Amino acid sequence: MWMKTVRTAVAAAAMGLLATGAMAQEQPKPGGTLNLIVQPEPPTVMLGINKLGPVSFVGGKIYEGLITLGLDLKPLPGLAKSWEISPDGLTYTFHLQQGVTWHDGKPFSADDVVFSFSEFLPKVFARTKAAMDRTESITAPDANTVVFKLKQPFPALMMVFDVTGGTIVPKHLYAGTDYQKNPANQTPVGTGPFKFKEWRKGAFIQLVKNENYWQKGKPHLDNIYFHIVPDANGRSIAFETGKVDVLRGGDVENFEVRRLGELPNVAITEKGWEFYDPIAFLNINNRNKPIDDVRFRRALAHAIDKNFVVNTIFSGFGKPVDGPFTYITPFNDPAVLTKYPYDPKKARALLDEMGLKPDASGTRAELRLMPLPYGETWQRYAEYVRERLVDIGIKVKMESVDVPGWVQRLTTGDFDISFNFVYLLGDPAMGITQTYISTNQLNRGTAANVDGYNNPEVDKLLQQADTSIDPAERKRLYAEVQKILSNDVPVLWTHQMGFPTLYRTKVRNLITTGLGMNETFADVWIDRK
Amino acid sequence: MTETLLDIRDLRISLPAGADRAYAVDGVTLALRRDEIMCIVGESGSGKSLLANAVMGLLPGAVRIAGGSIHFDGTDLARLDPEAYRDLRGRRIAMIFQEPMTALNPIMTVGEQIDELLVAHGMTDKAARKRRVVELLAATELPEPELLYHAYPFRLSGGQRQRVMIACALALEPDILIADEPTTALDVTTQKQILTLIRDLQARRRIAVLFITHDFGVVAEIAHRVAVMQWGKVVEEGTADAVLRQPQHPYTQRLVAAVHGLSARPALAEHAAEPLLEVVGLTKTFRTTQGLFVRRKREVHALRQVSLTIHRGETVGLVGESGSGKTTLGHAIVRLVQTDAGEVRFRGTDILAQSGSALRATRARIQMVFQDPFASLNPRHSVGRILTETPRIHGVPKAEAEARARRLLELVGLDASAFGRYPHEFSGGQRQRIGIARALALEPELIVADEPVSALDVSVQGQVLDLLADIRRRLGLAMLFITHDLRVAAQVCDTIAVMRRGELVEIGPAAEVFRRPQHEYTQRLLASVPGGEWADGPIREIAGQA
Amino acid sequence: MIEVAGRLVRNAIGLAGLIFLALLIVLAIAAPIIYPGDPWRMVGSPQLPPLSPGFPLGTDALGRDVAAGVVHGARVSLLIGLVSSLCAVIIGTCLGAVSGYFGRWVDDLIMRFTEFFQTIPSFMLAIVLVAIFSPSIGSIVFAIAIVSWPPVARLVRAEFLSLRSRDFVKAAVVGGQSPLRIIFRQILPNAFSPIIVTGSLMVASAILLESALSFLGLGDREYVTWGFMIGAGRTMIRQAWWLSAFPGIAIFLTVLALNLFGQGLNDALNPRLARKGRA
Amino acid sequence: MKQLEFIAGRLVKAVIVLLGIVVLAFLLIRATPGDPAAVLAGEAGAVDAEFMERVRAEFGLDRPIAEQLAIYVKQIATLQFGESYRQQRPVIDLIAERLPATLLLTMTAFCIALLVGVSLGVTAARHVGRWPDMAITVMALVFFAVPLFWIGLMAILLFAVKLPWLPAFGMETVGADLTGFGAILDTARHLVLPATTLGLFYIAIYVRMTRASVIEVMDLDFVRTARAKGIPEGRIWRRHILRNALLPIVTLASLQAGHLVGGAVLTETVFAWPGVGRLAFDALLQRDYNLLLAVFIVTSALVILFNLIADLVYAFVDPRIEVGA
Repeated sequence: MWMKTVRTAVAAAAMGLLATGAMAQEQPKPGGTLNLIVQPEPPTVMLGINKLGPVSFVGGKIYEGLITLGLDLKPLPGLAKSWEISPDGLTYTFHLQQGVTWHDGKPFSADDVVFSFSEFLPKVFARTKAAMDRTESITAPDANTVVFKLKQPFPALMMVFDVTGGTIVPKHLYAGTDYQKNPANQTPVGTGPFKFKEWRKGAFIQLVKNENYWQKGKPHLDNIYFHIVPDANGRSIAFETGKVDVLRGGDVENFEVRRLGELPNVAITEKGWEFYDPIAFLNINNRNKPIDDVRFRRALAHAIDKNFVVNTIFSGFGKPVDGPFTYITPFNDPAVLTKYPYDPKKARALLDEMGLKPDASGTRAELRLMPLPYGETWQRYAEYVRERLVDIGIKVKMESVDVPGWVQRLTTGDFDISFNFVYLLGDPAMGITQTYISTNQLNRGTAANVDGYNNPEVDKLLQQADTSIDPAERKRLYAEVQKILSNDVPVLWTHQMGFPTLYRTKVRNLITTGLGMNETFADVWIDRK
Repeated sequence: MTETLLDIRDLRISLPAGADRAYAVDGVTLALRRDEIMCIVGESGSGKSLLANAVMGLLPGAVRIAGGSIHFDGTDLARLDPEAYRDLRGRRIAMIFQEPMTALNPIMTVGEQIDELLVAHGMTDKAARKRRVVELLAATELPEPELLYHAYPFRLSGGQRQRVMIACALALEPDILIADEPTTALDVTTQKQILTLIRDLQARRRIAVLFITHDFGVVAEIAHRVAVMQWGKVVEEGTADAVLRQPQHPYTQRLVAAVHGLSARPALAEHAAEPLLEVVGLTKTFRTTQGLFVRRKREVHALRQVSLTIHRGETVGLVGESGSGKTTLGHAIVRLVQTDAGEVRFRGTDILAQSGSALRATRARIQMVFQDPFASLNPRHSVGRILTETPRIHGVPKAEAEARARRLLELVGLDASAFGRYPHEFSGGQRQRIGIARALALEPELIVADEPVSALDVSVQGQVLDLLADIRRRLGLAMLFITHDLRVAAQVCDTIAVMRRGELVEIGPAAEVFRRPQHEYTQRLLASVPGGEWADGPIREIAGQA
Repeated sequence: MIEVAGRLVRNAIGLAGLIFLALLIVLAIAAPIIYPGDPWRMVGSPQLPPLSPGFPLGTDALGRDVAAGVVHGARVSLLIGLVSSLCAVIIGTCLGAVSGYFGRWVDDLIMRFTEFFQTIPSFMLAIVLVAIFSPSIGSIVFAIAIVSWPPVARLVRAEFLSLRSRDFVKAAVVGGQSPLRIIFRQILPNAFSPIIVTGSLMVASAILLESALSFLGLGDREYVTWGFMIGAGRTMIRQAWWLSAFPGIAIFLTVLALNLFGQGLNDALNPRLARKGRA
Repeated sequence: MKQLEFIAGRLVKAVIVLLGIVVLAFLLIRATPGDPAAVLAGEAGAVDAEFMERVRAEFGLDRPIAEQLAIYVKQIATLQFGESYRQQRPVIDLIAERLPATLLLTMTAFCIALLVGVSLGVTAARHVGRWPDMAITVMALVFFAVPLFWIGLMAILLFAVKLPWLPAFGMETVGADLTGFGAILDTARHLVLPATTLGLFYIAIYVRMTRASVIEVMDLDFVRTARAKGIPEGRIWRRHILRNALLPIVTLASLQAGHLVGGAVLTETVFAWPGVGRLAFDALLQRDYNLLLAVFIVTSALVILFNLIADLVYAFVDPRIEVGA
């Protein structure tokens, strides 16, 4: 079943490439309005102070980072036109674009970059703070150069210079103020190709072309509207009736993507998530009995059919995985993994071996199951898992929660089984370590090691790998981590997630980098006949 | 002179299927002539109101004319088209109703309601209409007609509203006025005024009046001719004199006999000298907050320093008009209302201070009989339960309570089979008997009877009053008998106490009070009793013996 | 009572409601026999349309039998409707009775309290209550009861205000009966008919309210309810209309039947009004 | 003068009820599981203890609940509703942005429901027991029995997708930049589906109430009096029956108008209508206490306001209520 899906995906990707090739010859047509949907409505579009998905989506057009990341995760120029990393991995030097101005007309300089990384971002964003804690100094030797000096090597550092982790904010508006409460947040001022125009709360956000954008001749679009449509059906109708031109992954349920994808002049792509690289797994609380027994965890792994999950529940978007890495990261090494194919018999045998025999009603153990409150697909997923667990004799009590309830219970360890997906963020040091290292457990967010997995050997390997500058060495160390983790099953990995983007083919150059829809859209244009 | 305005021939009005009889009005033939007042007399269910409504063409949906004819001034009303009939109503035939409180639209001013009648019948000149309305209000002796024009009905008393209704009815000088029990809901002094007004207006304008009533006193007061109806048929018809003084039909005779004169009967039994209940300086003021907008306090002095003694075996009649405080006094004695000051001594003990078991014991000694036989019995309880529940609470064993209940049923003249039945299976009079039996179930010494016969038809009234008298004699009970009807009071009471606006204005032996009323108000009350002269006259005595 | 039943039977519309409800209750009770086992089980291929062999109402995205869901859903939906209405009626009756019987400051106090619950936007209150206690059958029943009782309290109070001045109540007081006895043995039985009518209509509203909560994702995921089925199926309305259509029809018919029954009951309990209606 | 006194009295009462609601809502909302600091931190990308501490301190969430309540009540007393945790803006601004949309939607629905419901109810009552009565009663029942969101979905599918006559969602054609009459027409087109959907349920209610009320008044004595006076049927209906029968409906309706404001969550969700109901629901999902509380208080205040209007309307049309006399 999923082979077919893969073929479809490959075909789609090939067509996409061809299209890109063809378009390269096409002359972009200026003007036009792009209609998008932002879901859910963001609390703000000042990307500096809030890193929520929808904020990055909208704010990514207003603000810029020093770099962006290609589909292959190679850094590409942004506000920095070039950069050097010293051989010891301790000094990062960025050379900035020239002639850049802020939307309010003030000139952009290295001071803004230093302010952003040394003062602004560490205050508001934990991920950047953690990275900047590794620096010894951030300096601007001249108006167009910024130098980061590290205390010890950290090869993942480049991954915080994208627009989300490394939003460059105007120093002249924020220096010495309360960032969260600064009134300038209501009228964001960035360097990006689009300027903030209007936000009708609950209805839409409008951005307009920045005439003074530093890339001459760009952007091509005059307007971007982000419509706010809280109901999934409404969103799919909006696309169907042509109200909007693009649906981001997650805007509509996957099964709707399949249907909408078959409309004329509509294309689906799964590209544009390479940097975020989402992986789905089931959190299982290793602290609780009987989950603390590895045999039990393995039995759970055998009980769930990943192919069914991907093909039926997620409508064929995504790819089953057997370990903590996805097929996107270069450190992935499927060969070392212990695999747990779908096999209820084996699962029951493992439970028998543990001494968990079925009682009169066929129950061996009882667990609480907390669904991820992110829509119907996840709900079906929870129902599926519950049904599978009941099948192997584990009674399941479904405990529904809303998002804050889920966050609270997950981050305080008040669960047996729950669902989750996390972003791997381009480098294991960013996206893997946090989930498996024993020092990052409760009250550290949902991507932390909430399961309470504790293996000193893994801790040591992760720390070594994160700070090593030798790619081969890192690959070896991470392979070792994968081997141990897949043996210990601290969580139940199911699949690398696919977030398909639906768009009308008249929209050109929509997804060109690993940041996908969060890109600046300076190159996007609409083909009008 | 004797032109026949309304000619009803062999009229039949059918009731919907499932009613207690097929025809509400069954072959009635009547003629109403100009310049006369004709009374149609009958008890409830006699069909007299439907007859009136049939003339107006206002029968309720399911009720239809099944036969016969009604001719008005030579026109067959049945053949009239609806629009012509409508124009006839109000212009040539007018009608007033029993309940003045509900007969006026609450959200239109008095003036508007008369005015719209004028408009409906083609009077277009606005100023003329206004003049006419004011004139009419003045003609019905309403005060300050100019101001009244803009008043809403709720500001008017019952009597005033009835006057407005009459003004309305007479607005276009109709040929016929139909009055359906127009004074039944009014106090006796007001009734007198309204009757006088109708009589005067009739005489002055020489119209025909069809006056429907159940009260022979009223008949005596106003009628030129009388038709007596029973079960949908006219059983007797004649001049007022003839019917009142020489009733021919047994039914008429029975009704006439039931109307007692005001001369009190001689005291039934000597009551003991020792007081059973002493009311001393009892005072009660109701304070209500009124008005949605300004919560303004209004005080009603229901009882002002009322003192009264009831001896063992004595029946004290408490009379007065509505709002005089008589019911409040009754309720105070059985402790249904809290009083502000004063004492109620029962056998020398102030029962107002009692509570708990002492109060319970007293409650058993003083019981009450209520006015409305439909509301006073719990519709969900069987008669047996109604009669045994209270004794059981007071500790009477089940078997004994039941035995007692059966004895009581016999005592009040009901079949023992009533025990297992429910209140709705009984008639009004029978229910009142059950109510009396309930009061007796605790073997009380004093009964407070609050208008116990007011809701009953005249003929049934007599039976219940006889029962009460009988029980009183057999059980030696004392009774506080509250009534607005002086005739009823004259029939049963040893002592009469007259109340007005919370004050006891006169008290004395019944015969004394009726013969030589001392207080001006008592005199006025007595003078207002309709048909007084006739009822006390010698000829009625003969009729009574018939 | 027999008379009332007789009148109800003669009232064709009310009878239709009654018969439907009776069938529904039988179906709900017999659910484990008709569709044994867990209705959550995946028994067929995903998204079979209605009238597929073995699946008269089709299957859902995971291959679960829609018919089994509708039948099992009847149990829970009816249970939630009945229990929450019962709770609301009990709360409302007690408060309304005490308020109407004692009057004065007790009445004032209780009525302020009632006003208070009537002032807070009730649907939002229900949502917050369910969120507080996290969605479960218990919290949903509780929330529905809490937002539903005030009208009952007002109704019962009004009934008591009019009944307490009836002479039979005075007779009971004069007979020395205690207030509690008078409230529950004398007055309440006479106020039963409007309470029962309101209650039967409230069951309908409760079922709708539960479905609305489920629609917003605040249902108990342990059990299949109609509201849940609609909420879950509505996103697939373009792929598989039957997922939300059948439970929708089930709610519609049940609420309709409850209303018809309530109206029939009303006519049967108030023959005066019914006759008026026919006249 | 006395009207002022009355209004002052009612306001005092309203303030007491509101105060109670503030306390109750505060405690209820604080009782919901889920830490707003954790939600905010989660949203901000990654969580660290310091960030959460700062958020808690900023909004006073680190103090004892009683103290928080006291502070909040004190704030409310000076009409300070505080700031939204999530949006970092005064909640009163957020509500002010959304309230007009909700009022437009609910009041339109309310007017549709009242107009249609009352006319149908009167028609049913005039033909009581005959086929128009049956038809209207059954129709009202159907409206009452179908879940609102279900009708909404069906209406969108039918009128916006299959027959693309009307816009499916939102309040305006975004980007059309219409002005004047065009803008009004555009909003009106967007309003049709949601307002009708929301109105249907209430139509059912008003049909029932009106029918019962008219049937009751039809049999009252003063109607008989009017007939006896020879007043034409048309006028009897207009001046006597309808005016008396609609009095309680109008007041009851204005009470409900207040509740509609808080009850439009579902409609706003289905039709992406940028209103307060949805704002409140989102605030709950984000544990934005200040915002949710403020919505509760504002909507409750609206209900009280509508009650007051209802009283005034009643007093205006019913002379029995003594206006200050």
